[in-house]
Amino acid sequence: MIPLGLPEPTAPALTTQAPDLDYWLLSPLLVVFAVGVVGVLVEAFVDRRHRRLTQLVLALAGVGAAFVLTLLQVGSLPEQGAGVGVAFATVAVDRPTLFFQGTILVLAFISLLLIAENRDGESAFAAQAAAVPGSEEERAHVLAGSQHTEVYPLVMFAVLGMQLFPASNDFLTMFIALEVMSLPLYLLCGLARRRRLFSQEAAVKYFLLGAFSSAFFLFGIAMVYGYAGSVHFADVYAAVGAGGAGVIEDGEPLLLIGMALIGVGLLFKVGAVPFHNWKPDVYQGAPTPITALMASCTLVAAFGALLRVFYVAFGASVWEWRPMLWVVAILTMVLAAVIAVTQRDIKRLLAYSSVVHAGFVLTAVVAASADGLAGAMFYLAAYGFTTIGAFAVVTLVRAPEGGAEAGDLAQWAGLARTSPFLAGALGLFLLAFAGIPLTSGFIGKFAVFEAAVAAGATPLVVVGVLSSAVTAFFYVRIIVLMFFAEPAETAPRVLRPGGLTGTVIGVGIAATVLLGVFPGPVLDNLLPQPSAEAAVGTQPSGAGIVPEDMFVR
Amino acid sequence: MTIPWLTLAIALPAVGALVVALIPRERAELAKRVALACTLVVLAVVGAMALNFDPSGPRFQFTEVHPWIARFGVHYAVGVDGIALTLIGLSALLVPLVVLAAWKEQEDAEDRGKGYFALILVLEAMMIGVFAATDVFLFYVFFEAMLIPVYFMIGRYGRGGERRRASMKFLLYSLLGGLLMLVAVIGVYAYSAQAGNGTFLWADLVGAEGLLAGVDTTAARWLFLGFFVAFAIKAPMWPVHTWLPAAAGSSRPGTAVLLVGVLDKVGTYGMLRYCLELFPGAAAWFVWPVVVLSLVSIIYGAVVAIGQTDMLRLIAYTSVSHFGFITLGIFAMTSQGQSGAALYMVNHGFSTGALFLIAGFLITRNNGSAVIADYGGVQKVAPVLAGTFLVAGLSSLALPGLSPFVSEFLVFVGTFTVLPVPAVVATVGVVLAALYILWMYQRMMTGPVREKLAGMADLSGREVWAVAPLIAVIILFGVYPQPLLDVINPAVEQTMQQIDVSDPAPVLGVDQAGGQEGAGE
Amino acid sequence: MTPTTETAAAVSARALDLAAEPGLEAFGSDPWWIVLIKAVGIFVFLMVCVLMMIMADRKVMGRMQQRHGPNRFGPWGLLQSLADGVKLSLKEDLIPRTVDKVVYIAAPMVAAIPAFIAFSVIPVGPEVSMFGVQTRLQLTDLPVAVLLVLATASIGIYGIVLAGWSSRSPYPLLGGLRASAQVISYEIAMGLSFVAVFIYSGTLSTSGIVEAQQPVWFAVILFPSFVIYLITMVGETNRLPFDLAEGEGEIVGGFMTEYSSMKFTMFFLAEYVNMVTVAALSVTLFLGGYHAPPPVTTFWPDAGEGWMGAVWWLGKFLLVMFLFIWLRGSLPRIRYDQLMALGWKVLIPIQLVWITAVATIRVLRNEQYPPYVTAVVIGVFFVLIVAALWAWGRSAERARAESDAELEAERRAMRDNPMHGGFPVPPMTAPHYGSSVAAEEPRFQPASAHEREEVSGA
Amino acid sequence: MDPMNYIVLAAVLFTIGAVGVLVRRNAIIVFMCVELMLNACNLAFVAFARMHGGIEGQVIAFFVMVVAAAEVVVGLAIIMQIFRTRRSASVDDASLLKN
Amino acid sequence: MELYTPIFVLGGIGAAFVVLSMVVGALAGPKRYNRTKLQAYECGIDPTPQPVGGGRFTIKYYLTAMLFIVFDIEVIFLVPWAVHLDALGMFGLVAMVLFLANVSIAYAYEWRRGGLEWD
Repeated sequence: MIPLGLPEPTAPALTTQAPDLDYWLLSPLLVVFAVGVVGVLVEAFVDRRHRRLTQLVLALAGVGAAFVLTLLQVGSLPEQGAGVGVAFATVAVDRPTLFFQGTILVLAFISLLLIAENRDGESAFAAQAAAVPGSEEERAHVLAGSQHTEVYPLVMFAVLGMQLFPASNDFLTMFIALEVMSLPLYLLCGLARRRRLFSQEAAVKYFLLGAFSSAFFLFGIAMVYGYAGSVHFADVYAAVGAGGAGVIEDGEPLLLIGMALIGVGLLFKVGAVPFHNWKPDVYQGAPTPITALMASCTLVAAFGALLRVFYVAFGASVWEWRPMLWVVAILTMVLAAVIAVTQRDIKRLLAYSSVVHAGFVLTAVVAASADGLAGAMFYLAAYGFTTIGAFAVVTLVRAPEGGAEAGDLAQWAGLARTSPFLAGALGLFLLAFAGIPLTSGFIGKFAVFEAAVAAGATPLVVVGVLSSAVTAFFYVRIIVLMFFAEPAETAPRVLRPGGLTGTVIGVGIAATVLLGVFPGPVLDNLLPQPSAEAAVGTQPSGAGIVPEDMFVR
Repeated sequence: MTIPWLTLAIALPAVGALVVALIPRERAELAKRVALACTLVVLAVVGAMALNFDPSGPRFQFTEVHPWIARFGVHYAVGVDGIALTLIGLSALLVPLVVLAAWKEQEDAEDRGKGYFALILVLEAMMIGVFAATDVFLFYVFFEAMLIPVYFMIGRYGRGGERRRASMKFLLYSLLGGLLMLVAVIGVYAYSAQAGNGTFLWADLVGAEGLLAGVDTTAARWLFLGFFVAFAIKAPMWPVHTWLPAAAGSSRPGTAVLLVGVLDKVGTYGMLRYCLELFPGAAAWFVWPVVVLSLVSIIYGAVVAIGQTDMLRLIAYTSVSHFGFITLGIFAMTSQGQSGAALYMVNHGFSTGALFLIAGFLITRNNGSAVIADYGGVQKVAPVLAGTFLVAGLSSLALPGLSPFVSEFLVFVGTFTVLPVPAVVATVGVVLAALYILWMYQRMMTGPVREKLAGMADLSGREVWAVAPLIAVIILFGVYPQPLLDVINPAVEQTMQQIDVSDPAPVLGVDQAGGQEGAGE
Repeated sequence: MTPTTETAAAVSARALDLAAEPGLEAFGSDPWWIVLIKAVGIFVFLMVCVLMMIMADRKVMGRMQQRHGPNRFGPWGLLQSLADGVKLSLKEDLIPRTVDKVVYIAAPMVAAIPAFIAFSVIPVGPEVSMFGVQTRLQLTDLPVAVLLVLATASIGIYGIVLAGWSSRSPYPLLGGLRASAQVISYEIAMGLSFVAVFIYSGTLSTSGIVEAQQPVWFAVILFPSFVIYLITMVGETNRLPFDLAEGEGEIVGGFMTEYSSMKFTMFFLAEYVNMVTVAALSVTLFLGGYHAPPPVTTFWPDAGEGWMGAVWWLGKFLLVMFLFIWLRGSLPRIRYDQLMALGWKVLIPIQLVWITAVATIRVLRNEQYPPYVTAVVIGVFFVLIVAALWAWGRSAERARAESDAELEAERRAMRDNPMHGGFPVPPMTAPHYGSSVAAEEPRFQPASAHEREEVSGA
Repeated sequence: MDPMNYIVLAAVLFTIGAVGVLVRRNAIIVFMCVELMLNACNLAFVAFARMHGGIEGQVIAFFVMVVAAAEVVVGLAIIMQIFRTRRSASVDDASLLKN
Repeated sequence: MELYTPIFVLGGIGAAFVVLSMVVGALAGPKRYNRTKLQAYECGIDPTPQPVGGGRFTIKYYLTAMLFIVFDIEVIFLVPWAVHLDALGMFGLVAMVLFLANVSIAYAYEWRRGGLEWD
């Protein structure tokens, strides 16, 4: 008989010694959080006219400061070991964490510029989200020039979640981070100024599916907790190595179910097939700057978390999760590439392309090696810059009437005639997506495929290569459309890139080319290096013993 | 301090391309001049380099090695042997001629051809780079990146309504091949890393002591195939040649010259340099399939060429046939065969280049039509044009005294000693070559002058300057190929050494039949 | 997956060890018949209380309004409510045709049953001897006893909401919604007012809290919490002045409109039982439970021992119950927006500040900071409160001035133009039936469709 | 009672929730099914915490409640918005984005 | 289980009483059919048509529900903290003050932007 009365545990361990939070190591997170909170206060107390500027300055300064702090922490990591665990080791500050956080912050900074773009008092966000689309109320708000400056604090909270997601060192923190990241994004998705019905629909879909997937994630955590008796990654690792925590006999199925369900949750965030259905809808419906934020930062964060979970917590059971990821990676690369070919809307197409890219990164995850980690990290950073640039271009091309974005590809025909610079930029980004040498996409692709081949996953790489040929087809088709086709009957209205959007595109181009031509500094200095003995000793088929020294344990 | 000739030759056109691209659209004339000047300077640099080349020296000369991406053992490593040098020379020679020939072609384009010339320069940089690279990764980078300028040259500046489809076909074919090669390239790296030192340096990889020596047979065959498919698509070899006629037919003749004259050589060059030397065992295993494919290419290309109604497509198909000879020579694995193949690459560049250029002149004179039936009696109104066309055509069918003859002969000789039956079959191609070239000449140049062509002008001074060097070279090397052979032969010798193959012992005193019987037993 | 029996047993044993909560040893060991006696006793007590309360309600109200109240049935009219109950049970039980039957019938049960349960954790007296068994005058106690009270109160709300919803009629729906919105609003303030008590008692068990109130009642040291609890208590039970859910004047009978006979009685019963429960809880949490009040204990140390404790408890309890009637008799019903504003804008912020203050002072004392630190902290809180009050007063003043100015402007406009503000006279442009005069063109063109298209995002 | 029964119950509840999400069409009900799934997780956590004899699982349950609450707030806001626009909360009606 | 048994006993008694009296009420009362009696009460006028599900009500109630959830969660955190405040000491105090400050910020936002106005 289990008594229903829950026990009050005897005094928790906290009492004996005052817990020590290393505020310095947590400072990037704290800064972003503080800015978000201050942003809420600004919403409450600052006059309507000054809000946008205040919020923008705050947000940019906050993200910038957080980035600087992140950089400074690289220096303050201990020489020995990968890094340190902070706040009862619930947050891991190690090199992968800092790289992911730094990448997220930079990408978020660029996205913020895109979010802040404000032409003729018209941003990408609804004047009043609560007003029913098409109603008199909305009209009144539009004419009055209302703006949702809540966007900035929401973005800051989302960024906070993204920073914490790859850094979390136990499942509870990771779950919280997941939600902190997702909840603001659900809202942001529904705030588009044009095509508000699409936008609201995207928000509902994203929300329902996101909540669904996070429930799976959570149940997976519960199972793993049952198996291991702890949600801390290091304990889970130890428990997996030891065959369970000993309380439940023959608990192997718990672990397997848990692993699979956690995988579902993470793969959903990543957008891998068969959990990708939300991506095209959400990317299409969301305001484009938010799409850019999601396509870059969220992907980075989600993969960061995925890598940490599978490399650290489940590092001792590589052989169990590997086949699952193999299948997922193959499905992702092949199906998404094939479906993408039929798309007619640029944002949907980019969404499917993002799914395919997730598949490519998964091949590196499958490698389960230092090279795999580094390859995935590089790929994500490179892809992030490129994709933000691409979405920035999308924001500039508008339908001839009404001011909505020209989603239909047919309207993009002959864009190179009227705006060669824009078309050229998008062309470059598309070539980078396709993985043409001398762009960052190629180096990224090389890095992930190299890791996979070295780990004996050559068939996966062959599939990847074939699907990347398929993807090249639709990228090239867009280029053909823009450069070689006659302009469409109803030519789109191409906005002059304002200072902010122009900067975003410029940074995208610069990063795409620089990372393509001189990837050395990033690859050699910022990413984890395979240790010496691993480089020599590993047989291609023997990979899959996750190296121990990359993450904090 | 030694002069970094190769880097110079790569960087100059790249910088030139940037300059041309930055010149405003209104001053397109200036842009063209800058482009021409740039190509001429490159030609001078390459020429100077060629003069400094020592045929009896080490195999690779003018080498430079700088680390590029340390993590993957990637180097910026360049250097040339005889084969590469001749091909670089070919590129450097053809590009200014193309620029000259294309001077007025893009007048109607929106940017008045400025972009076209910039692309040509970019392409030149990459062509030189791809031949000069001695790092597999670097080679691959140039190999793939080269596609983009050509893609735009066909798709944006091409001719005819099919050019979008053609450019896309070209790009996708090449990309598919390139991606398969990427797997093989990664495989090479993985095996080298396994052997203790992850690197892409060609010199470290090849040979009996090289890092790839330990690759097991099956893996080596797969890797070979990865490279070979990419090169076969590029070369273009039957059955993956279908992009070429479309691409050549839809491109401006200048583009076609570079495409067929130089770009496709990358395929055969890659077979010789990478397929054979990195995986000699696998190459030996694949000899027969490749030879069969070569023979099919030779015959098929020739037969289909006969049936063409469009002269650009016809020339493209002849190239399919000629590339069959080159691959045949390469995979004969004899020194004559490979020398012949190497020489053929250069000579084919000259002859096909000349053919395309003159075809281009014809097309501009006839409202952009490349249909053979639209011509007739040209030699009466434009004798110089017709004459040069004839010379180029004859060189294409390997008339003795013109340069391709020497190479074709060497290929035959080299093949016959080891693979007599294929050699005999291949001769059919020669006969067919005579047929398609002469028949085309007959249809276009002889007979009554067509009305539309009555007022046709003969070659202008600029055009003469564009073609004359080629004709001169064709005749020069037809009569006296020794300088080229002197440069090529040592490289071939070393290649043969690397792949551990030697020519069959001369069968003096034994009659052919006996030898054959001996071989047959 | 299934653990062997040994493992399960071991786990259970360890769990049992954990369950051994210090302070709760006295409970859970009663023989079954004692439990039964106590339970029946509580039930009877509740029923009697309800009957008496209804009667007292009417009697006291009558006295307050200079009249007699019921005085016919039984001595001094004491049996009046019993008679009412019998009458109600003999009335026709109507079920309107449109209602959702299952929910409609279940709703009164959902409202009434939890009301009984909550009382089980109320300590009425200390340990006494009952038929030779030493037992406490409390049905049971839990480590989470106070939460149980809150939980049952929340479940009771479902009864109200479901009643409103299932009636399929506008008034009940509105009444149900209002009731639930009101109750959840006040529940927060109520929960917050408990927090200060928990800080001082260090436990959630009711007997523990009562014990912790020796020698001083929490009503004294946590006076603001006590006051707020009293307010929320009234709000929670939907009593005047907060009985908006059944405001007869505006929404007929609120959620009970469609109910009759015993079902109606059940809601009534639930309301009064809830009153009893929250009153008893206030005695438990703030008024020292069954302990005798401090001055008494100085000369009579055993005043709260044994059955005497129950007497003290009953006295306090009746006092609180009287407060209910007193409030009802003296305060008018407030508006709904005032009700919500009071809950959200006054009670909650006060509670937040108050809890922070209590916790800070408590920790400072525990950690043995010198008294002047505490004094400074108190000073800071004081200043903050004064500043907040000042700011609030100013903003209220400004708002009042603004609205006054608006009103004044409106008045002036009215004076200048009697038609101002759209006084309901037919506009001149309206079509005049039977008149030959054509309607004028409307003076204001509605926005053209095109323009609308442009600004709307649809 | 065998604590494993709680786990089984949690799994059953979770499955009911998951099936509900997949089968039901009303956004609000779908959403409630998600909440059911979260609560099933809570049950599992608490049961496992009891089995392991620690409090970690219970603490997690607390956090899950918070997250569930936050999700409710965000979700209700989003669903109400589309409901006001469309006068329908059926997920099938939300099909503008289908392709 | 022992601690909880008495609760069930009391609940059982209460439930028995409630059910019994409702049954008695239903049986004891007279049954005189009258069409009007079975209609919903609406000032003598026919009920406004109600869509299935009880109709729609103002968004205000949803807002209140959301607010309640947020603050109820706050209370959930406060309760265990309050019980163990003595053990948690200064750390607990600071942590909770930070938490309350954050909640208060949200609260202030809500107030300032009119979320607490009922009209």
